[in-house]
Amino acid sequence: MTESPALAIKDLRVTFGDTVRAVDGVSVEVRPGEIVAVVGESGSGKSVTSMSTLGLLPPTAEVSGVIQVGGVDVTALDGAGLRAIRGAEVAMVFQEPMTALNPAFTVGWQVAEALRLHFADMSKKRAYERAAELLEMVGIQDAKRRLGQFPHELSGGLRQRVMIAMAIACEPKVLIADEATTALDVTVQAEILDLLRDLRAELGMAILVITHNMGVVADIADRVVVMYQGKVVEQATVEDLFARPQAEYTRRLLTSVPRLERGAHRARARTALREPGQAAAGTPALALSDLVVEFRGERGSKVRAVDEVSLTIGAGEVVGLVGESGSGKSTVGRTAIGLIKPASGSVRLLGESLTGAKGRDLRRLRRRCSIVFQDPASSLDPRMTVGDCIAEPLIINKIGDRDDRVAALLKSVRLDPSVRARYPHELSGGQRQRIGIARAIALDPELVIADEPTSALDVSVQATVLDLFLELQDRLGFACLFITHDLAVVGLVADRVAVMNSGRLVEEGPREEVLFDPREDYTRRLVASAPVPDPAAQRERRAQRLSL
Amino acid sequence: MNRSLRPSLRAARPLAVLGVAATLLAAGCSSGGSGTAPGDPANGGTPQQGGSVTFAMPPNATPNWIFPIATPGHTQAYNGTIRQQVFLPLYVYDGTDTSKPDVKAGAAELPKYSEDGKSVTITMKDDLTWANGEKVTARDVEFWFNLIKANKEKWATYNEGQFPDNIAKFTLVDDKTFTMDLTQAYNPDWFTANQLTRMSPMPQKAWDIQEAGGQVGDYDRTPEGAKKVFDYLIGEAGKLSEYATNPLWKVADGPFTIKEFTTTGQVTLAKNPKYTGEDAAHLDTVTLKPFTSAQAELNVLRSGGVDYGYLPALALSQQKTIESMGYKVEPWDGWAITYIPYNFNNPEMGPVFKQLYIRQAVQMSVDQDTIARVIWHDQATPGYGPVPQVPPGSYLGEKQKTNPYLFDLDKAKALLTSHGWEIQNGVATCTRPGGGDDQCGEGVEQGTQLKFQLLTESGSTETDNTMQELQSSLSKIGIALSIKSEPLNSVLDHSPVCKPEEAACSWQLSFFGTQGSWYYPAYPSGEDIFAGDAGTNLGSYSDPKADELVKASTSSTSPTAMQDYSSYLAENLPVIWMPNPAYQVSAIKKTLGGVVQDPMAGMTPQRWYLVK
Amino acid sequence: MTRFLAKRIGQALVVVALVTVIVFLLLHTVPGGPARGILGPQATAAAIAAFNHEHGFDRSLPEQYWMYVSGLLHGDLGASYTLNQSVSSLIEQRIPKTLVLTGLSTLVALLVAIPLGVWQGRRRKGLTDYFITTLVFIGYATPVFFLALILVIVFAEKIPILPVQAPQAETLAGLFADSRGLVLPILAGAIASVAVFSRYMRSAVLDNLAEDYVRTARAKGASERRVVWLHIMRNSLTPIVAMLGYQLPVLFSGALVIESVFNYPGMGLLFWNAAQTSDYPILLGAVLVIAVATVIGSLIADILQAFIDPRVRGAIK
Amino acid sequence: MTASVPSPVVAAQPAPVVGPYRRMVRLFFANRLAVTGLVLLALLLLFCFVGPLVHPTDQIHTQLADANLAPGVKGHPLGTDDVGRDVLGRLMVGGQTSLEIGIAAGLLATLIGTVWGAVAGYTGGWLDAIMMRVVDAGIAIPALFLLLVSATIFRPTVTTQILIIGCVSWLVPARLVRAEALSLRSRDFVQAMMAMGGSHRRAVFRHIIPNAIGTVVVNATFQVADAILLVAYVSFLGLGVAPPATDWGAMLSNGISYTYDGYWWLIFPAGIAIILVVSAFNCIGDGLRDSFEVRLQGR
Repeated sequence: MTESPALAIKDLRVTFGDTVRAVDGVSVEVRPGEIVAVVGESGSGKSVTSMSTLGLLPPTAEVSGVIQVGGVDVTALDGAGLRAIRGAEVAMVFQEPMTALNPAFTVGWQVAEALRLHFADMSKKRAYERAAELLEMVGIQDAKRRLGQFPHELSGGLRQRVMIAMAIACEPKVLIADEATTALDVTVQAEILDLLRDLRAELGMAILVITHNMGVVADIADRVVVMYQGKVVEQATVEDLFARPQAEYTRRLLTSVPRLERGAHRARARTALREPGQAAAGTPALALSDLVVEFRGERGSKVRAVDEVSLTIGAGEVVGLVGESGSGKSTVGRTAIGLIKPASGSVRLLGESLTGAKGRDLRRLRRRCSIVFQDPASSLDPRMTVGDCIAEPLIINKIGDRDDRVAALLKSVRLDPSVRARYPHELSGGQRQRIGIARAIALDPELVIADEPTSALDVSVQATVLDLFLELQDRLGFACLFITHDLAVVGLVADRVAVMNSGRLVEEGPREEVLFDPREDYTRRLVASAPVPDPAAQRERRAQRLSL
Repeated sequence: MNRSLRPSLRAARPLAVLGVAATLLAAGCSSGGSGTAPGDPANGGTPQQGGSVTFAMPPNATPNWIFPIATPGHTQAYNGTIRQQVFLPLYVYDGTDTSKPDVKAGAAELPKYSEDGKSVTITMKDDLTWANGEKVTARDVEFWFNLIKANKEKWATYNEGQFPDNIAKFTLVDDKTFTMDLTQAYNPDWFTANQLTRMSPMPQKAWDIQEAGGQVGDYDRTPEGAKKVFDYLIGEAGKLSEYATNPLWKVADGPFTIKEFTTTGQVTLAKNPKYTGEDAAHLDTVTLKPFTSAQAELNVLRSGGVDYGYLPALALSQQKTIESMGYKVEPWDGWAITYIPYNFNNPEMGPVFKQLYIRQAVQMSVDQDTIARVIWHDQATPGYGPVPQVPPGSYLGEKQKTNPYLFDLDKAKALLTSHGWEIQNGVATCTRPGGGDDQCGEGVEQGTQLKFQLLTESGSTETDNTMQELQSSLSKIGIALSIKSEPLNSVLDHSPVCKPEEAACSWQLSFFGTQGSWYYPAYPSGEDIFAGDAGTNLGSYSDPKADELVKASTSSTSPTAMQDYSSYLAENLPVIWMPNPAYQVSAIKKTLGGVVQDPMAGMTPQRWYLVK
Repeated sequence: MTRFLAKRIGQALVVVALVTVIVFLLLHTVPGGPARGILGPQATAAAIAAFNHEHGFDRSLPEQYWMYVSGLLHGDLGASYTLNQSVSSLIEQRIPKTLVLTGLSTLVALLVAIPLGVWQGRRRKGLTDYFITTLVFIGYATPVFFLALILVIVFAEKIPILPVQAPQAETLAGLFADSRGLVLPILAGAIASVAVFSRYMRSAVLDNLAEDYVRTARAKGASERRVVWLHIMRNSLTPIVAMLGYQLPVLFSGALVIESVFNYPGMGLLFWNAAQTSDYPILLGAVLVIAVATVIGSLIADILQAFIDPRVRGAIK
Repeated sequence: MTASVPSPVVAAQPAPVVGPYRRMVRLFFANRLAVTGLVLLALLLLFCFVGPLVHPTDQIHTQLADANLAPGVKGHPLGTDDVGRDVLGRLMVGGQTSLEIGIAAGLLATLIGTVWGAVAGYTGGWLDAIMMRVVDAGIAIPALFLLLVSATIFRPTVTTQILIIGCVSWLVPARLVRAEALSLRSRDFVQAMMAMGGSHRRAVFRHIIPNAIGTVVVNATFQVADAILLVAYVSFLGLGVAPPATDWGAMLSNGISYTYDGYWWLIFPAGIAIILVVSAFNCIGDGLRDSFEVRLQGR
């Protein structure tokens, strides 16, 4: 590995305006055939670094330092010079494949454009032929037909493959994958990571992977660069990093990542912990039977989002509901609390029927339940102060003594009571989610629906919020339907786990059984696809998965 | 033909917004356009036979009827103009002399009234024939009369008690002569001008059929038959696109026939080769051209596209330019008066309006001369009474000839103060009620304030400004006038003849005279507007002497009846007399001769001719 | 697609039905009804009663409405009270001319506004953006009749290169034969529209500039010009097209004013004259035709959108 | 078990307390165009409502002797109109009418539209369908037709003009607010509130309307601008307020009649006033929209 680096970033500094230093003295090198991961949480400057390599930062950014691509300094290039580099020497794959593709043009057109921009003499016909080859190369079957399709007609995984096909169209020396798998389901993510690995082998490209996911890092990277607040805090080979993290931040990061391991379950201090599965003792907090939810789909046809799901949650029990996007898990959660009307089947909340309840009865029943949403930014009314948000359930249910209650609630989610006068947008994501939790427990509920409550958070934040949530659950003893796509998180919190796939409940059982000894193929594949933050273990799992 | 109130807004302001290039050059010219006496505009030269002339019709006057009996909705002025060139009426007035008909243009000799004024005998002219060769006979008039009698409800110009109700008996004397017995004595001038002009012989031998392709018969002589014939003819008359082709309408007796009648309203009259009378047309064709707006007409006028057009009010300053292009600009005065009726039955102000001194004070506050000069750009004539002021004629009473109530605010104010009104907060308030000479007058209560409400027609700058001027000068004598403007139709709807107890009687003053309030037939008597029981006596003006004079003007044979009536009403002020706007300001090519601008808005295009 | 069309046509019929009800009710609240306007002020009470009877105005409102609607269902828009013609033939004569006027001025407006909006969106907050924005706002704020006056003063008077009057020809061929006369009316109509369209376009471009696909295109090495005029433009057209469908009644209102100023014998003048003479059947017919045109216009706009934006196409397939 | 770093009580960061509204104000004032608009509007308001105190004129009585005087003659800075009233003073009085009608009608339209749109969007289902078809129908009828007919039914006074224009132009805000309500209704914070047992009323008034306020306020300014223009058109069609009251539109269309007499002072002051005030409102609306970060819809 003594060749000159395909991409060399030296002492990169990027500032926005006068004050904000997004990237502060970053140096990274990627050699041909090497996969380097830049890992960090939001605000670490990892994406700014990747964008600056192609000169894609907005004009307000001031860049200093050197970015060499094949020996050429990108920062010194003018518009035409930059364009010659973009796509041809360095290509990028972005996070959200839906919005990253132009909705108005066919896939073929967009791939062909990437070619024709750099091969001026390539005929249109030839470009399309080459586009088809590229699509085949990235594992898209029936490539000829796909050429004529529009991005919205493809699934997320296919779109990301198209993005990759577009990126490798001109056989660039460097491929930058900026959170390229973040928006994808784990099974798809695994496939895309495989594809990247294959491409590296085939084309000998240098690949820079930008990610926040330690599992992905463990899965794909040769070397890892850890960034924190615009600085590189540690650089090491992937094995060294996971085995012997040097920097304090790296260590903290690694401990924060939930792991899907036997025994990685919380210690429950609860006295009356029931045996898993023994929900029948006492009234169940939630009982769904043969629940069917339908939405009106295209052409007026009905689409079953939830298909005959039956699930029971005992009092004080935490049931994890896992599934990939579109599996119907969130719909189950919302139906459980009466936000969506089921087409058939019944919902019994705390022993009473929700399906038939109306008006006052419904409200009385709802008072005993609450819900925590995924995105704290959108689940808090931006026009209300934090205090008002938390007080809202108290106001709705006409409970007095609000000031004290709000202060107490804030304390119980470990926030300073003075936060109450702030508006949600002034708080960090983790703080906002704490507010969401405070609101959910304001009425001392018997059942909490937690719909991906930590998915939008950085890992270190996620860890603290999960801790908080579990502590509160322990203390208050509410039953909980914990909806998530993250198996490791489920492993951490749930007593029992239910797995959903395309509207159906695939498997349900005690945590240990479902996660470590799944009966169903689907569950097995799901578990196998989740990358674990341990390079050695992940290599093993990968081999296992590919043999599945 | 309906020559009374012209319902259409001729030049609705918004459509007449823009002038034409180069007119700023003309901005310095005097805007005076009146005063040129109607007459022969051809400056010498030799009259030619033949040729074509184009006449511009005002906007919204699209002709849509030629049948001699007009049904409601078909009374536009130009329908009558066209019709009387094709189917000659009994009598036509041409405006040169409002006291007698223009026999040459009609179908009959002058009528002969019995001594007692209760019957009239009419002889048809000898030389007239229909296009099918048949003579025009008294039977043709009877045919018309029978149809009218049986279908009078469908006749647009029917007024209860008037024609044909006032005909007791219609008798054919011989082929050419008939006699009508009247239900009472009438003033012959009135009867000829206002009733006989409506009669029009129709070719009985061609039109007396009950259905398409039917046989000609005497069906009109039974009421049922007359109804059938009428319905059939009206049905045919509704087919506007067939006017030039339908064989029925080919049977004409006038100097012209219809050559073209388009759905957009363009009408071309062609000289009738089969006309046998003494008033044959000089021109080959006359085209009446419709316009969507006055501005459009002006543009075409400027390009020389019409021989006989008009200047919109707002383009009066372009007179010089137009004249330099070979036109003669002449105002076409209407045989009309313009006024604001007082609602004497208004429960609040009625008693006030009934006081003559109040009406005098109001009339003295109307600065007619300045309004006519500044606001109407000299295209309106001050009016002082019930008879049209111009052209002056034998009907104008002495008192009406000159303004009996000159503009004088001090005198007006003195009239009020001397009758016990005091100005409090700018409004005159009655402090001395009672019927005495120095008191407010009978029915006016203590504390009554002179606050009048005026409904006025919207859509005209001139009217708006006139009303503002009125408001302004009335305020100076202590009368607060509040103005509400509405579209013409609403104004008329909101100011009906009413009884004090009716809700509809809340109106006090009403103006609808942007185009002149009332267009008279040739004989300008007031039985329709100023008689106590008249249908259009909107304000319920009631004065025994006036009633007597009105009655005399229609039923006595005294030659001074009209003058007496004119003088009395000029002084008694049944309404506020206002300046009367010209019918239009015409622009006539200097090469066009024989034009008479009939104040009654009629036309005699058969007498027009081109000069070299 | 057929399902989508069926649904949209169903909605459209409801809208048209509502329009007839609204317009019908409105016209029948006008005091006095049309009799006074048609028959003139001198008409007697008996004549008015006869007119009202003949045209059914003495019947109950629902009955009258039913008469009108059943006529409509037979394709009969009624006959004008004053023009002795069927309303449909009148509208048939006038509507092509108005379509030419509004169509051409919209076309001109789009041709100017789209590049202008794109250009402004790119140079947002620049001096030129402020300058053009100011001009656009002034264009929007100027009442059309005032604008027309200024155009006439400038182009027909100070620099006499154009006629002030629109062509008066009866036929479309005649209209185009005198095409110089069309310039000012079209210009007057276009200026106001340019203001609206270019603002839309500017907003859409601003929205799209922030989209991820723009970054992708740049990362591919596409030039800024290509990014803006190809990628962004294509996506920004969707809102314009969507708006065009609903712009029809606005355009018609504009046409009314422009037609009266330039004496253009189109629907606007027909409508205005009918309003002056209380010719209800024409008013009803004209409004109905415009409503139907609007509804069809928005339907076409939807379909056009599908051509521009494949996502919409997917949704209505 | 995660051995995560024990998290201390998170102290409130010492950031200035800035509500969403105050942030908007700040953004608004950073927008040059918006500030220009605001200043312009303030000046116009001052001119119309305070001006008459500085330059008192007789707008009640006509002075036919002094009709159509050129600017500067007999102490009339902008000359006199066709019945002899001072044009400068008339501009102030007319501006009062224009502004009063424009602002009140714009607000009325916004109010009706907001309520209609919020109810339709929040309720959804068949009620929404019906309500929106009514809006579609309203949009399909040219506003000028509605104005023409309304003006014959109601006598044009300031009040009726406000009502008529308000009732004619609420359709656009109704559509905008409905779209907003439709998306807000499914937002998590509304869902959360519903899940807590909150009422529909609370959803609409505490959450949906406050969050749609950006759209509403931005649209209101455009509505006012459009209403002022509409007043001008109504006056142009001869259906404006009755004289001697006037508005800028009436002054303008009246003045245009005198173009060829060279009485420019009857045309341009009123015309420019309309352009200024409408532009001012549009500038303000544009600035507000930027600061509300409302997705740039409409215009």
